[in-house]
Amino acid sequence: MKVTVRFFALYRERAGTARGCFTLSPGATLGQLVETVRGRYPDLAPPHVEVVAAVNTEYAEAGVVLQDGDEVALIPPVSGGGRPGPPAFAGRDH
Amino acid sequence: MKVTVRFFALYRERAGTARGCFTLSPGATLGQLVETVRGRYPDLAPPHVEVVAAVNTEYAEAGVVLQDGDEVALIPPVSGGGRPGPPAFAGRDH
Amino acid sequence: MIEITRQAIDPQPVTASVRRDSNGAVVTFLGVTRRHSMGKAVLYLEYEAYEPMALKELAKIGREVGSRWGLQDVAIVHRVGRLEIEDVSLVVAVASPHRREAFEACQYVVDRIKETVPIWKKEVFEDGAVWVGCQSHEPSGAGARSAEDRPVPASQASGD
Amino acid sequence: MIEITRQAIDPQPVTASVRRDSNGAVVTFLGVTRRHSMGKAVLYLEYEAYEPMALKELAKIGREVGSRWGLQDVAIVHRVGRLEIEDVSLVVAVASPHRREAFEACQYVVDRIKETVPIWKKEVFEDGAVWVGCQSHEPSGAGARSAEDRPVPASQASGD
Repeated sequence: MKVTVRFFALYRERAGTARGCFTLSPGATLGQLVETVRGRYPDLAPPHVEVVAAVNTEYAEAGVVLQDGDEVALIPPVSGGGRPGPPAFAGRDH
Repeated sequence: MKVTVRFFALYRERAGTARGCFTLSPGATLGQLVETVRGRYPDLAPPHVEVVAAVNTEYAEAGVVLQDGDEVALIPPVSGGGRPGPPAFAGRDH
Repeated sequence: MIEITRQAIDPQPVTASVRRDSNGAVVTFLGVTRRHSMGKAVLYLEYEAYEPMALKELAKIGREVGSRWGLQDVAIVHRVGRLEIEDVSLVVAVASPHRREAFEACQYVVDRIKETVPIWKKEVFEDGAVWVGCQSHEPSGAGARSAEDRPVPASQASGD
Repeated sequence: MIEITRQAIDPQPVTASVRRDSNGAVVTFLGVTRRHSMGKAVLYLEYEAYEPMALKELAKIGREVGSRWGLQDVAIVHRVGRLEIEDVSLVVAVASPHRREAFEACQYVVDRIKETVPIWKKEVFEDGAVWVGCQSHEPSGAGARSAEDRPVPASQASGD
């Protein structure tokens, strides 16, 4: 199966491209794809830095299984340290 | 000596006038003037309500000695209970 | 820019007056006349000011912002006279290099205006009118002291 | 109104979009490009967005305001592309019946945009350019982990 990978901002400049196409085995996870991408673009981020990703415009965890045709975006830091958290409050019922 | 008293908003309506002229003995205080005004306009404010006043456009305490020609404004409640307080913080030096 | 006006307020120049190339954040507050107050339909409002004193008190608030946050870029325009529903009664704009101070200082200015500035509001209803904050028609008696003539923000229905 | 645009933003219609006769308070935030960042003169900025995702994340923030404060009147417009000094990069307007909620919610929206929305900013100087928040040129070594690639708000110089 094939997925599209999109690079933005710092990652786009470091990868030297705005998008790439990757062929994966069925059942491959987002984490596996990100490792593959980092292998192809070793300068993308320092080894200890987690690369945050979105699948089809939603933030996703490394364990998510990808589907053929998915669009994966690598999200350089926007703020605050790693993956964006949930809202900083408990929702009310109204 | 003579002072002008200005009435605003609720006090203006209760007094039925926007300003009045009062003749005082030399050395009279703001507090004495306010009592005189309240005597002339008994409906101005309930007996237990303090009437806040300004002298020449500055909030003033009852003990302030008035001068001939002063403009005294009676200030109906603006907010929060009685005389406005100082800023709710300690100023910094910068 | 610190003004009291009888004309409709255009917020744009108020905001523009605090912009500078060192300010990355501009926070603007509009106080707007609401259709309902105390559960009743408001016909219109009358704002009244002791204008020379109100201008002095507004300037003091600007200086308080300077001493607390070191910010100079504060603009305040308050409208007086008759206001219709949805008219803007108050515009406060504060600019600062960083956003937190702009939010804090703008909120401080609005709170402080309602504490110290001699501007009063009368809400006019079908069946009467009331100076907001002056519950002069409440019965006297036990506990009345704290309610009767108790000061309440002048602009309670417009952005409290 | 939730938009990402390449055009100059006029704040007035953004603010106007949240006004209703039940809202007594309208708070509007402008994020503006500052002349200096990190002690150096900025020539211009480039904002880049992952636009469909950014729009979804902005809409989520609007829903968060609904669940936290019960407010529906939130407008967000973010500009992308090349911005000059003093250009407005972000406008957030929030309206509510009372002022405290409008201030709180507006500040929340701005904070949250800088946490979750995939929009990035490049500051261009005489001697180079930097994606704000990505200190990728800092030396590695002890303590570098916390600094290198450390995420920082995308709009740090415009209203952080």
